[in-house]
Amino acid sequence: MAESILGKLGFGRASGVDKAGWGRTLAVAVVAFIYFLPVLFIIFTAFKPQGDALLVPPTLSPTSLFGLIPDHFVFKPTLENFGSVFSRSMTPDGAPEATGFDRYFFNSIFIASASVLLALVIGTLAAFGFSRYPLKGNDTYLFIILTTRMLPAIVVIIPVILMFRVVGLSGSYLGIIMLYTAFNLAFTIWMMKSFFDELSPDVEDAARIDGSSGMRVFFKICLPQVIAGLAATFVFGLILTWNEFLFALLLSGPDTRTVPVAMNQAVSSGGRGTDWTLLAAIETLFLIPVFLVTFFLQNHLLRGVTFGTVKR
Amino acid sequence: MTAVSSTLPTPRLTAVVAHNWKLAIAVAVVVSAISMAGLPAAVSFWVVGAAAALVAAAFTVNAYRRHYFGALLVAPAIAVLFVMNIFPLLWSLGLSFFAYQANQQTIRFVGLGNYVRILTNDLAAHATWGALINTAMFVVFTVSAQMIVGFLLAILFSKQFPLRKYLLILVLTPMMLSVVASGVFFTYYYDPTFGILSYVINSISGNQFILMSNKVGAVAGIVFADAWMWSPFVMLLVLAGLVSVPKYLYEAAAIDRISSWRQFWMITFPYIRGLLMLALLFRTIEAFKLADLVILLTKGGNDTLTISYHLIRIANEQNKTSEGAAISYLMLFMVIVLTNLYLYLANRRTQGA
Amino acid sequence: MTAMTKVKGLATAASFAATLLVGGVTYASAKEVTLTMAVPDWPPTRIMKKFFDEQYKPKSGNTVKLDVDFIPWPDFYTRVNASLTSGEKKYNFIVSDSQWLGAFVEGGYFRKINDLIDADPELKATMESMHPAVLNAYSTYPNSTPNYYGFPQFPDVLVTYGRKDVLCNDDEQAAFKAKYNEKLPCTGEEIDAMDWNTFEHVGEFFQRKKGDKLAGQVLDDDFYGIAYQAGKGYDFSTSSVHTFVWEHGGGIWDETKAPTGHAEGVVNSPKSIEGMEHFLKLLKYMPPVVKTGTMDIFVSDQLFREGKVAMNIDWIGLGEASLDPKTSKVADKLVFGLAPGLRGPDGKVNRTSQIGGQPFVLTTWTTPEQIKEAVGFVKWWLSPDIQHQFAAAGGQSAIKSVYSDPKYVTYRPWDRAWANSLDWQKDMWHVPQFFELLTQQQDQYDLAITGKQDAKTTLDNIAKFQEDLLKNDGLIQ
Amino acid sequence: MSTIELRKVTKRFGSFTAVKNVDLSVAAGEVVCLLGPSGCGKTTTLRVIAGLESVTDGEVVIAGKVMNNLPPEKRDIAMVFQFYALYPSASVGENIAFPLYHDGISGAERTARVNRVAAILHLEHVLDRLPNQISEGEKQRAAMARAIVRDPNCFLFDEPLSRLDVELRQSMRGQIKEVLQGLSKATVIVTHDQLEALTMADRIAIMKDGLIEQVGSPHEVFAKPANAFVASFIGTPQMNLLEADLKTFADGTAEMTVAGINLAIRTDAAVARLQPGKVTIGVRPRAFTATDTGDRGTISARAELIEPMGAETLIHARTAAGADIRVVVTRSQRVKVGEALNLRPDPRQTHVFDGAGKAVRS
Repeated sequence: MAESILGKLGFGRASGVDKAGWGRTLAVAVVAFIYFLPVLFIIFTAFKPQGDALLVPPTLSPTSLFGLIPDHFVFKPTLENFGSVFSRSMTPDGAPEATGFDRYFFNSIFIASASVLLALVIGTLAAFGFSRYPLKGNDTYLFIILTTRMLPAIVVIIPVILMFRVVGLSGSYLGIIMLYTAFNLAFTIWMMKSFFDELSPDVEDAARIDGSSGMRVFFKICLPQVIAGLAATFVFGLILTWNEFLFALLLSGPDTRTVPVAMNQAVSSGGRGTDWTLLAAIETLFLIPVFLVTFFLQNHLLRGVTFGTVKR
Repeated sequence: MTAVSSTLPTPRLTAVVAHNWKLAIAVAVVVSAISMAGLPAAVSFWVVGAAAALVAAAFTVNAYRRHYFGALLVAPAIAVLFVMNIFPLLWSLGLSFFAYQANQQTIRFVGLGNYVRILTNDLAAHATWGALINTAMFVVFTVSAQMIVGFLLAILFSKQFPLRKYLLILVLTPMMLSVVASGVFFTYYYDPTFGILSYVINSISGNQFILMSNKVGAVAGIVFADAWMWSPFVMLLVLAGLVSVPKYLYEAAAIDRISSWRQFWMITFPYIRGLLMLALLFRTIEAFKLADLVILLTKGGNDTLTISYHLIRIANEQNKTSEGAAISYLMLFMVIVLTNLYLYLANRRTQGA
Repeated sequence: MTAMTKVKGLATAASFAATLLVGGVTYASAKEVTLTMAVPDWPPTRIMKKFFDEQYKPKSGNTVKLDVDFIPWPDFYTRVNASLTSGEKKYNFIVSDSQWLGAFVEGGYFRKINDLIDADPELKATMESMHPAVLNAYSTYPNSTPNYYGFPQFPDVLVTYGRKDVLCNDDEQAAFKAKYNEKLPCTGEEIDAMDWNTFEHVGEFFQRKKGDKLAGQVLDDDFYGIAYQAGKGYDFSTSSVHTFVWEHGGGIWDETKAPTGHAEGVVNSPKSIEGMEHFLKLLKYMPPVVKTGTMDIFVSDQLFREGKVAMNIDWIGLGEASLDPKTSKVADKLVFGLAPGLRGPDGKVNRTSQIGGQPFVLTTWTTPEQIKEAVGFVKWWLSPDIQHQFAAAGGQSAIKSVYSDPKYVTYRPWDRAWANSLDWQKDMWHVPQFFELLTQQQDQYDLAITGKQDAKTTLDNIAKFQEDLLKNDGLIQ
Repeated sequence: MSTIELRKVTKRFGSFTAVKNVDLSVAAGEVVCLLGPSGCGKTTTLRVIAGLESVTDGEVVIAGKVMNNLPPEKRDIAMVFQFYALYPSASVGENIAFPLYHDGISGAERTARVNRVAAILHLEHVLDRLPNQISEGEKQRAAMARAIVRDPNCFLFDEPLSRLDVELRQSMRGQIKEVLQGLSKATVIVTHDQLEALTMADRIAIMKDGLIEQVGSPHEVFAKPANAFVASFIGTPQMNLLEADLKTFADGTAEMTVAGINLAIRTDAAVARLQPGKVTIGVRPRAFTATDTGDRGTISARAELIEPMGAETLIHARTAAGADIRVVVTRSQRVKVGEALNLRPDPRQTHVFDGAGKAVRS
């Protein structure tokens, strides 16, 4: 009995090409929905009127679903909070003023994508180097690179701030982008190296014999084969960079501040603790770009990860 | 692998040529040591930086003259890592041997004094050890919870079924949330007056339920939130492993009438082991750094202070910079031991089986 | 395209890129002076910036610019600390909690202003016009010495927030009278006269379960009588425990008595233990969140605004949200009074309280030109007219002529408690070891608050730690 | 009684029909090869038998029981996969032992059986190694050992030799045949290699586009192909298929135009049933005799390409009308490029296929 349940779950036979029907969809939908609930609650909170955020019992749904849900669990959805993200009154009885969040969103998108792409470029070159021209003690170097991810950011922050000040990078885009690039490099190099390791060397050798230069081999032969890996690395890097907080707090200036830092505006909102609906609205908006990127690169994501690590 | 067609002779250590990186290192080490010991931090910083640049330049010239294309490919990455990561890390490593507070202008060499202090001093050691034990506990609980939940989720998604793509993205969403927002919302979920959890349990039991009022509850609350956020990461890696298993192996197993349990250990597990290891490695490293959720949910109350939070207090709030550096190198040492242990076990299994 | 235009194009593109990357480069004309200021992001600082832009800047002939970096409260210290200690030298003015003075003065970041005061009679007059408790707390390091550093930005005290609809209900009044043989405080004056016993009775009296009646209405959720900060974060239990310890005649380590003053025997004196036990006794009447050790000033404020408690003791600085119907379910039911005190055997109420609020300070790298403008700005800011406007917009003023003006109490409902409260405000340590002292003390208080150890053990542990630490650092002989 | 029986089995994947109305029976002890070009549905047929694919229509009967809805594990069959499907983390010995766990066989018995089949297939020295540490041939034998270690209803082989090199393939063919003979089980082998099928099978089922074109002994399918497809598929070099225009038939001789030449060829008497019109003439390359002089019974062509194949020589010749003809002659017959040839088909080996490609045979 237990075994047949295990079997049905796919415990033994778990192949991606295996087909299952709508029954499976239903079962997984229940689990996925429960898993998603805390996020859904945040998204719903973004649509609640400000005073409804802390009602007891909590309001759980924007609609009564034709009377299915009792009235005291239903809230009246509003878009007001999304407006407040960008413009609201900052002083008692004051007129609404711009909060700067348009800038913060732009900063987040610009900084995250620029640094992840830069890390991808530099890291892919390095990964190719590590993979094709292994040095003596290659593994040691790679491990040292990994250790840069192991220390809490707080340790390096003072020298970095000092460095930025003298070079004039504090509060600039370039500084924070370079820092994030370094922050992403370890992961990028580890991922991309494993992809290059998996490539069959035959084609490259053939291309070399045909007289292609190293650059040509890299761009025309190797790179196209690791597109999925690049996509997977991009998504992982994006997710990790998107929500980075400490470096952003300490190294960005008022003009280059990112959303995770500015988000605390809503956590301690104008001297009155958490503005729940505002925080939810910011988070909901902030979720959209990375959600879309992940969704559209989803297929690459699975393929990329697999490709990189099969046979390891 | 590479045919190095170079006849450039290795220079003697003392030869002053641009590609003599050994000399560059020697000069850099001596100059850095002297400047760190003798000059104020703000000045020695630049001396050390210049020394590092000298070494990097020597390496590059050396690589170029010898046609080490590998080295040239790797150079930009190493340069960025060096400036932004390794150099600051070395700087704080150096600091950990000095008595230095960031908000004061004095600096004094104390050797291993900081390490001795954080491990044995009456005022400091108690917190360090307590935090280390708590961190070990969180590493065990959060990582195992993530591995188990992530694994089970991956099993659920391992087959093709209608709408799979849409359901998968739902499960992936938690790891895209910012820790601030999700942490703050978890304080709400757990709140005894306003929160959903207490509301549901109160309605059923009739008594006031307060999750975070004792250590068990507080740890459970933190572990749950962390595992919820990061299990999708494990799931993604495991899922990738699962879909890479050749289908014919399962067909053979069906024909050989092998039980599901045995199929898992014989077929599935070997294919996902590498990815599980990778997930384990990355999650363990992150679990060691667990601080933000603790700060948001308990402020370290109910004996949930982690080493990373302790470090933030020491290095940031109290500005005991060099003591903080010592703590972080203690952490680094432990993470390195642990990850090497993982890698060792993983490799031993592969070779021994 | 000729080669030359190509080069030009490239150069333009490059400089554009550089501007984009390096960000906010400002080209200031020679006469212009920019004062850069790090402030927490909340109404008092927003108002300050607004007033500056509307009034001071035009007055100065648009040559003085105030560049304000609004930093969200939760990260304010982290950001400021990192900026200062890294030598970034970015800010001229910094809003600072008074307790941070020691650490940053010793580090050479905050500028002593005695020379400025001496050189400028007007400024001297301004400083003298301030309430001495505020001046002492916000400006002096070492504490209570004539070494001045800061100017008040937003001074703050603890007051009692009350719900009229509950407190003044006839049924509740009668029941309370019957039970405790005293009047349930209802008006501001009655709350002013309230002592901790009455406050405790209010807590006990209003503990209601879901389904019970409150002021004639059936409750749909549990209700509690009192709320008061008792959280582990920052100073969210120190502020309340210190108040009780002082009122009971106990003490904290007194830096003004260094190096002969001790922590051992003072911090854990019987009187101090008595005070702490008194505070712990109140906790059982507070909402359940207090048992998690996270009842900070924001949580108790939120409970009050959501209508879950009858009384809350909190900073004035959090008051605006209670007044705003959008964020408060009790906006039209508010009553404010002094924070309670301890009634002595003589019937007089003894009050001593931890002061709140923040000064703003000048940094040492501020240039003489900037200092000139900065002094002008401070004088303008602390001038009675601006301080009146500030109070009217929701701020507080520590300038005697302002808060003693009869107009003052009309600005906000809590202003009636302001002037009196100033007299019994005290501050804790200004020494550089502030965060070490605070963190350990908060950890220990938390253990007591969540019921894991008694008051005596707690204060013994704190005393021992402080004695050891301060001896080590030479502050205790 | 046959062990495996397919009754009107059809398998569709969406709108694509992989197997159409297939009838096939395999008796105990009989080896049947499913032979056909790639994509012909032979592997699908095998997987349908194994239960790895469900049938859309028809019945799969194994050992007298309808198995349509039973999963593979309940069918009691053994299968050797194209990629061997050895469990990568288990040693060869463990791999071979796996099918035995289900039956609750004792450990000692398991070891004994594994050793026995290992001896049969010469695997004794690799039992402790992992699959990726042994050679291709050993993998193949290990996969086979795993199949024969127990006593199933039948054996199924999916392209068992396709991953081996030529020499190994030859020796394995023999070994498999030998092992199978000793087992006397119903066996189905899927292959695209006719030599494999011809050497190992008792009967061959030739498939194309999901249909079985012909089932018969190796001799039958070679000597009496049921249609033009089978005729061209079996035999190397490929049979010559020449478009012809049948005019008359009398006395066992057909008058026809082949490649623009009027011929009178002796053919099967059944040709009499045909109406004059388009037919296809099939002549195997070895069924021509080259004569010095042409007559109405010979096809004249010019040698274009000569491929010596050792004992014989393959000649590609072209008729005046442009038709290609392959001829195999013995080594002793020297032919030069450009030389004119008169080719006389052997009447007993001349196949006539009607307009639909069906063999016309009495």
